Amino acid sequence: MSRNVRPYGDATGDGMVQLSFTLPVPHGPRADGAAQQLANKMGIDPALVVHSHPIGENFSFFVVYGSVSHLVDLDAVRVVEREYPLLTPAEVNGRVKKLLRRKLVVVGGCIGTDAHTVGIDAILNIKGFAGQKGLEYYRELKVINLGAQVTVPELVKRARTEKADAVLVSQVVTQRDAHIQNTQEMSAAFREAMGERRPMLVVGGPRFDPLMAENLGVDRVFGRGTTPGEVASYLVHAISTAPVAPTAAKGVPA
Amino acid sequence: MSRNVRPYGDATGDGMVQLSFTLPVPHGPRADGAAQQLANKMGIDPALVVHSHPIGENFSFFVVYGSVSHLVDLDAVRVVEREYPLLTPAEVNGRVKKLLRRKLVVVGGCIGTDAHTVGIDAILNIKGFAGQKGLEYYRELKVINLGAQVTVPELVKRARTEKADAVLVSQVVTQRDAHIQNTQEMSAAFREAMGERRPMLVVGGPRFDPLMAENLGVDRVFGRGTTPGEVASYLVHAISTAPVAPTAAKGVPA
Amino acid sequence: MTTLLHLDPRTVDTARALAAEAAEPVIRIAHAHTTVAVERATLRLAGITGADTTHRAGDVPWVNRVVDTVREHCGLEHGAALPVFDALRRHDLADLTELAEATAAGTIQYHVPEGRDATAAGKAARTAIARGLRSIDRAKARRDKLVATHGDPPQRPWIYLIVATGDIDEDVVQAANAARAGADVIAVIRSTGQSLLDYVPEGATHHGFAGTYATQENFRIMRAALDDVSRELGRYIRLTNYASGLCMPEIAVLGGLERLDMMLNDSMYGILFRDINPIRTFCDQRFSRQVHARAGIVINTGEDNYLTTADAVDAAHTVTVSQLLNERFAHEAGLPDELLGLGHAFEINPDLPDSFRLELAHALLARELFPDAPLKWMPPTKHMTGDVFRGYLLDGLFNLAGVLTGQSILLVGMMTEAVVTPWLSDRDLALANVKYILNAAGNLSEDFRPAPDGFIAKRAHQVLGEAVDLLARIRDQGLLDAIAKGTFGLMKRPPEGGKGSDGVIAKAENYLNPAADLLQTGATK
Amino acid sequence: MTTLLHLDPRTVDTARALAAEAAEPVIRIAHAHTTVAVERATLRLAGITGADTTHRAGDVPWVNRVVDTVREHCGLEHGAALPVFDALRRHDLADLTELAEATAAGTIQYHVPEGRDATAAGKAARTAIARGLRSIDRAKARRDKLVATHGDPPQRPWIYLIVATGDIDEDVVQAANAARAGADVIAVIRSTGQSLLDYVPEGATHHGFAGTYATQENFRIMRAALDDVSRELGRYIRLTNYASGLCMPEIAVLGGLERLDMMLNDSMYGILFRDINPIRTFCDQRFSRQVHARAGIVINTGEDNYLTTADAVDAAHTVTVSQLLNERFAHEAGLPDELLGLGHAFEINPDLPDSFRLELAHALLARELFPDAPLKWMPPTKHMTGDVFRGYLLDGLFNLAGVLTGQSILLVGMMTEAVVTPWLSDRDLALANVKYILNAAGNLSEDFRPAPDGFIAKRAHQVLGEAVDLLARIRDQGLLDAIAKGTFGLMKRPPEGGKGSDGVIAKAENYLNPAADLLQTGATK
Ligand code: B12
Ligand code: B12
Ligand SMILES: Cc1ncc(COP(=O)(O)O)c(C=O)c1O
Ligand SMILES: Cc1ncc(COP(=O)(O)O)c(C=O)c1O
Repeated sequence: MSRNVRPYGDATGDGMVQLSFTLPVPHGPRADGAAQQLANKMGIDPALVVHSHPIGENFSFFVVYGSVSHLVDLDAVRVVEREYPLLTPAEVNGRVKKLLRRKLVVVGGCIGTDAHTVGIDAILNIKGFAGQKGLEYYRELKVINLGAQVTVPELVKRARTEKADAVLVSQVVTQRDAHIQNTQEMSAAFREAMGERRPMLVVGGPRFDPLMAENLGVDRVFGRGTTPGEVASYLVHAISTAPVAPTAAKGVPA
Repeated sequence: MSRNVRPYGDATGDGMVQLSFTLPVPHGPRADGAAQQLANKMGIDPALVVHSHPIGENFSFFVVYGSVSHLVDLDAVRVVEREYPLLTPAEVNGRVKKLLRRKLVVVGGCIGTDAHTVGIDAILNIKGFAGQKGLEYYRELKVINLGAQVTVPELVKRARTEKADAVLVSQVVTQRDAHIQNTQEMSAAFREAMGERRPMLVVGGPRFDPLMAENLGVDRVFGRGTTPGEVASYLVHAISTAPVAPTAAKGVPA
Repeated sequence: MTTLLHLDPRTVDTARALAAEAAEPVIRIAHAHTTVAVERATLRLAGITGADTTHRAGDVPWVNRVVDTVREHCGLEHGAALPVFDALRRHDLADLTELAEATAAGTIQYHVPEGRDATAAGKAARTAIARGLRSIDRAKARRDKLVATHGDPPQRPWIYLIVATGDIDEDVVQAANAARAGADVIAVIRSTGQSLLDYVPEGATHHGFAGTYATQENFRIMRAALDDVSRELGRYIRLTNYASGLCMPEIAVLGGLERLDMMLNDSMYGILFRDINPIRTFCDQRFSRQVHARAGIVINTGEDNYLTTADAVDAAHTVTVSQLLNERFAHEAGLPDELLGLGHAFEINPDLPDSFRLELAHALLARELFPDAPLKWMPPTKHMTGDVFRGYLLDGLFNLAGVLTGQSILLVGMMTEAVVTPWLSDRDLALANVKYILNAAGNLSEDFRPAPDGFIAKRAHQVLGEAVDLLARIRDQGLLDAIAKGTFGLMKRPPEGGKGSDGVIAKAENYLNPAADLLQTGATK
Repeated sequence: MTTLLHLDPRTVDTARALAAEAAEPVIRIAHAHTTVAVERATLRLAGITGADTTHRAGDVPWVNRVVDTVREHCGLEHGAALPVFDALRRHDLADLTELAEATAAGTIQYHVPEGRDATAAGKAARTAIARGLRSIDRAKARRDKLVATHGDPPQRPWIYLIVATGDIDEDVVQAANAARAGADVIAVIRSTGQSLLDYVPEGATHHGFAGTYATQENFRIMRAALDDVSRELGRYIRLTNYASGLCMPEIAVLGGLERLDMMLNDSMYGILFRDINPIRTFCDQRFSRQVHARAGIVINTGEDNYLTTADAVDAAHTVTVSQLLNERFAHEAGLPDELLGLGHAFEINPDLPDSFRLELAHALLARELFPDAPLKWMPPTKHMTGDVFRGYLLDGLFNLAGVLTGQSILLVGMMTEAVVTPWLSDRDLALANVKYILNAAGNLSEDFRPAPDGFIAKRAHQVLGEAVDLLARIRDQGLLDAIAKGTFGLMKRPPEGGKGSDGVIAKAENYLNPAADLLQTGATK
């Protein structure tokens, strides 16, 4: 596959894309012109404003078609590759047993005012997701699901009392970047409270970018369509690389 | 209204847009990453790839939402403002009579292999468009509608024999820029054949940009949703500014 | 509407009878308890407004200060009315606000009056509360008048649209545009988390998350704006907000005072989806519904939510069961059928064969079970994805199902459901979608005649059958137990668990709450 | 399909009788004339292939060189077969290609043989032409075999998809993808303007405008590619191209030889929308349809086009009239009902009240008038705009109308109809749309029961009535005159006008064309 690619409309390299947006401008030729200007600034040239209509008196909606000049450099694409193998529940249980000689403790929930539990439940509940059983199904995992609208202090407290190896947090509401703020607050609280000894921090939600882990202060970020298997496999991978205490005591070499 | 505006999602200045396109890349995380890269290059940041699915083995389709950084500078918007008043048929007839002391001759058609006559008919036929009667309805206009797939030589010949004041050409098919090429060929042929004495050249079609007149070598370009009244008013405006022969003889001062 | 499903009237009666039996024990509990929210609502009716802005914990509404103090001093098992109005008299203060301030200042000692004092306090309380109810009555009368002048929407279903900017001022702009674009009902959804606040925020607000705070002032601002638009459009635009949550009774009072037209009020939503204590919720919903009844407010129930956590086919009968329970609780609280906006939704996995016909079957079942209720038909959400083109089509078929099955209120679906809270353009495109379907296929119901023993009729009968069976089980094991076992939306909520349980108080037998009586009897004095 | 409209059989019979009467004079004209295209088609059957690459005017097919020369030398009123095969014998040349080359070189003098020479030439011609027809027969047999092996599409309507890149190689890629994505029929539309060429281009082509040139080689390439895909998918994927135009008869022959499965072939499209001379078209369509009948090719007629230039409600009955005329001409040319892909379209202004129900009425009328014809149901085009979201929804309702009214072939609509020739993603999204509707609502027809005297039935009866009236007028004034007056698609086309009229020749009474006889009788020798 060539290193550089362009969008494909009906011929290789034609660069065709579809775009729609609203401008706070009364409908008319000037508005269409404004829409065209924006499209051009986005690198669409020629840009055809194929549709526009007024929304109320002061707004106009546009549909634009055209060819973008930009090239996509495939080598420059950054993605979080899964650096660990996908394990079956049996394999996961086996590795945990071997590595910890006790159950791996997972505490999960939705923090802040977010009450969207379907996502975290899809990962944790037996019922699972996409045909895969959730973590509760794994014999060697102890799962405590705190449900929705858990406050950060509550979460830290439970994590400590349960001696959690991993804390799984879900954030679905993203308006005003609530998910970012809540997650950062959460990771800060754990550093604050436990420093080095903090459990693994894993967050997930449909609008997270897996590349954001560092800036969120967590160990791993999962996005749209995550499966329980991926998460379980990651946890095992993580404990086998970064040492975790088999008892609450100091870590053993992996 | 402020000089600079940004797209409006659900709050002033949020810059939100929707984008969709296909990349010649197999579906998967890398593909999503590639889509995100393109969106970023277009100035969308943050850019969320909210949907992607494979098309066959080698292509992926994407829907992206996000905020564009670009500002639209409303003062820099270039549009062809209608610099002439919209006249009623009666007014048009009156002005023509006064200016020419004869009927104004209009020859129209679709050139090249384009057989889309609905557009030109909307402008020329009595039936008209958008509740306005077409140019045939104007007593002081003599309309010759050559219909579809007229060759350029044919058109020039008829224009000459009919002593056309204006030639109206429609182009609807735009694949491989057929409309541009055909129009340029047409205007060249008229310059070639009649030089200064050539009739007014007017083209129209849904995909023309009114700003293109010069580069197309024509006097005026009409786009999407043009009405007969606009065209008739323009013709009158044009003859009253740029002098046209009342008889076939040399031009009179306007 | 002529019947298309030919439901067996006996089965329908059985279903209703079972629902009544299942609800009975819970209703008895609701009668036997009061809650901090009920007492606060009562005092709001009596005229307490405003908040203690000096409090370190930020603005705390005066009602909270007063009720909390009463509880400290003498408990709430006798109700707040007697202690409060007794104190008012004893300290002879001008009004309840002064009392509240004094309470904050710590100069008031509450106790439960006896004998003549009690009678006097009771009379004073009743007078004050009756005054409050009369302003609700006036709001209701005003609504009737405005509807008479401007008129109702010309078509059914009514078009119900959500705004959710988080800023009441932006909300007003978007609501007005939406109404001009064709919306008949505007719902302002609340900021996430408000429903778990045990007090009602004060004033105009501008920073909600994914919604705008429900406050008396925000209600007033939006209702005023919509009154202007109604005049402009010659169509009465209705306003909706949310009662559900820890403050159900109070918000019901505020909604009544500010002339809201509809309120989301479900007998179980708070329990299931906000983990609010079951007893607390059942008490609060009853009082709030009595207030809605008085205010002529249409309630909207939340069965749609079950289908976001459970599967819409497997759990179809739980929707029916919940509707029957909501109906029963509503009737018991004095709400007539015309005020029962029972909810259901288009949430079947679209990849399922015959999914559209299954939707029609479920929607028709609701329609024919509750012929006089203004059913609220809600759009696909769970199976919406980032593929906005597919989403726009799904919403189109949802709209079509709505007109084919004669739904009363249609909550407009957004193609960006899976992406963002609706944009201005999403709402505009969504309304265009609804209008096209209504205009192009609105009368198609004339041609929609499911075969008497065809796929649709069979499915409807099956769901009703399953509902009856489930109701029987609930009757036997008890509703609270059924909820604890995850019967609804797969949410397991034990009776003792959940937020706000400490706000529930068993009534002493000399418990007094004039509001309860005035609401029960409809008296105005 | 049980009748829903209860059309009066007598009215239907009247309509057919009137169509037959109206068509009769034109059929007589078609019998009495031949055209350069018919003669070229005959020689193609006889085996002439290839083009004169040395010609200054670019590649000129050998058939054109030969037929033009014959015409110069001795006219075509006797047909080309006798002069050509007589010349072949006299100059004893190995085959027709050599003859063509010699013709080009100017070494051949054509004249009409008499007596024994004529008999000999006639026999030779018949043998050669019969050989050509037998390869068409073999192609047909092969199709039957492949259909038997791979099978027909599992569902009705069949999903018909257009590719139009202009480059046969890109077309192949997109066609294969489309088939994998669910298309049952692939149509390769032609470059603009080809239909006005009085010859068929040669070879594989890569630079069409808004379509790909129809050439024998392009046919072969695409059919071969689809055979592979059919094997891969275990479903026989059909291939469509266009006969209409100045070369109708020849393209019909090439389509038969290369095993196309469907061809656009309308008795009037060329006249109305390409300004081709009416007589020329009526002669050409007849011969081409005889060839299609022999090849077992389903014709697709073009009534949809009328609704792009005329209004779909006002002109609804002209569609019905045209369908009846197309049926009549087809039957006369030997096409059975199973090969009549009569066209109609979803082109009513979507802003019209009840527009969807009007569409249903029109679609049902066609369905019930032509119960055994594989009707071709075509999507909205005229009222599609750049609002692709609205467009996607309209296409969804078009798909729904298709399944509700039991259409046979569904031409997939594109949301970008008003914008560009379809993109890869447009096709993919469009197929997803069709699949969702078929899967979710495919069986809704079971519940679609228009009231016997309801809106839909009334409208259908009205349209049929108007069609009968119009047919009567056409019968009286004459079809050619009706066309001249703009009856169809508002296009006015006088009989003497239009392109290619010089290619029409009145037959002499000793005109001979063995193909005509072999096609009429079905003989193979
Ligand atoms: C179901 C639902 C609800 C239900 C929730 C029920 C429940 N108990 O969860 C109810 C009806 C209660 C609800 C309410 C609200 N909702 Co809601 N809701 C949805 C809906 C329709 C589906 C979400 C869902 O269940 N997806 C299915 C799951 C399986 O997918 P997922 O969450 O992405 O999870 C997967 C991955 O993200 C990942 N993952 C997720 N979390 C985690 C965690 C970890 C550790 C890992 C490893 C992985 C992981 O794995 C999962 C499996 O693949 C979406 C719209 C949509 N179609 O997406 C709106 C949506 C999420 N809701 C929204 C809103 C605004 C609300 C409200 C705030 C509206 C209001 N003001 O009333 C309320 C209040 C809720 C609150 N306080 O948070 C918005 C959020 C907008 C935004 N981006 O900010 C959405 C997008 C709808 C919209 N367009 O407005 N909602
Ligand atoms: C109707 C139609 C046809 C009819 C044409 C009938 C006829 N006699 O005109 C038929 C069915 C014959 C047809 C055939 C084809 N069509 Co066509 N057709 C359309 C359709 C559906 C509508 C066009 C229309 O009538 N618009 C209504 C008129 C009033 O609008 P308008 O043309 O824009 O004109 C207005 C303005 O532009 C302006 N204007 C236009 N001309 C002029 C001239 C002057 C002087 C002035 C002042 C103003 C002016 O004023 C008009 C009134 O406001 C469009 C899709 C769409 N919805 O747009 C496809 C479309 C134009 N067709 C298309 C194609 C490819 C074809 C074919 C080539 C397909 C094929 N290969 O078979 C054929 C061949 C035609 C040919 N040789 O050119 C493509 C063009 C793609 C492109 N941009 O290149 C389109 C966009 C469909 C698509 N997405 O593929 N078509
Ligand atoms: C009945 C009911 N009440 C309340 C809400 C909103 O609850 P909250 O404000 O807690 O998000 C919903 C959710 O749509 C609901 O269905
Ligand atoms: C019957 C028929 N023939 C041919 C065509 C295409 O004609 P052309 O190749 O001349 O564009 C059409 C247009 O869709 C048609 O309907």
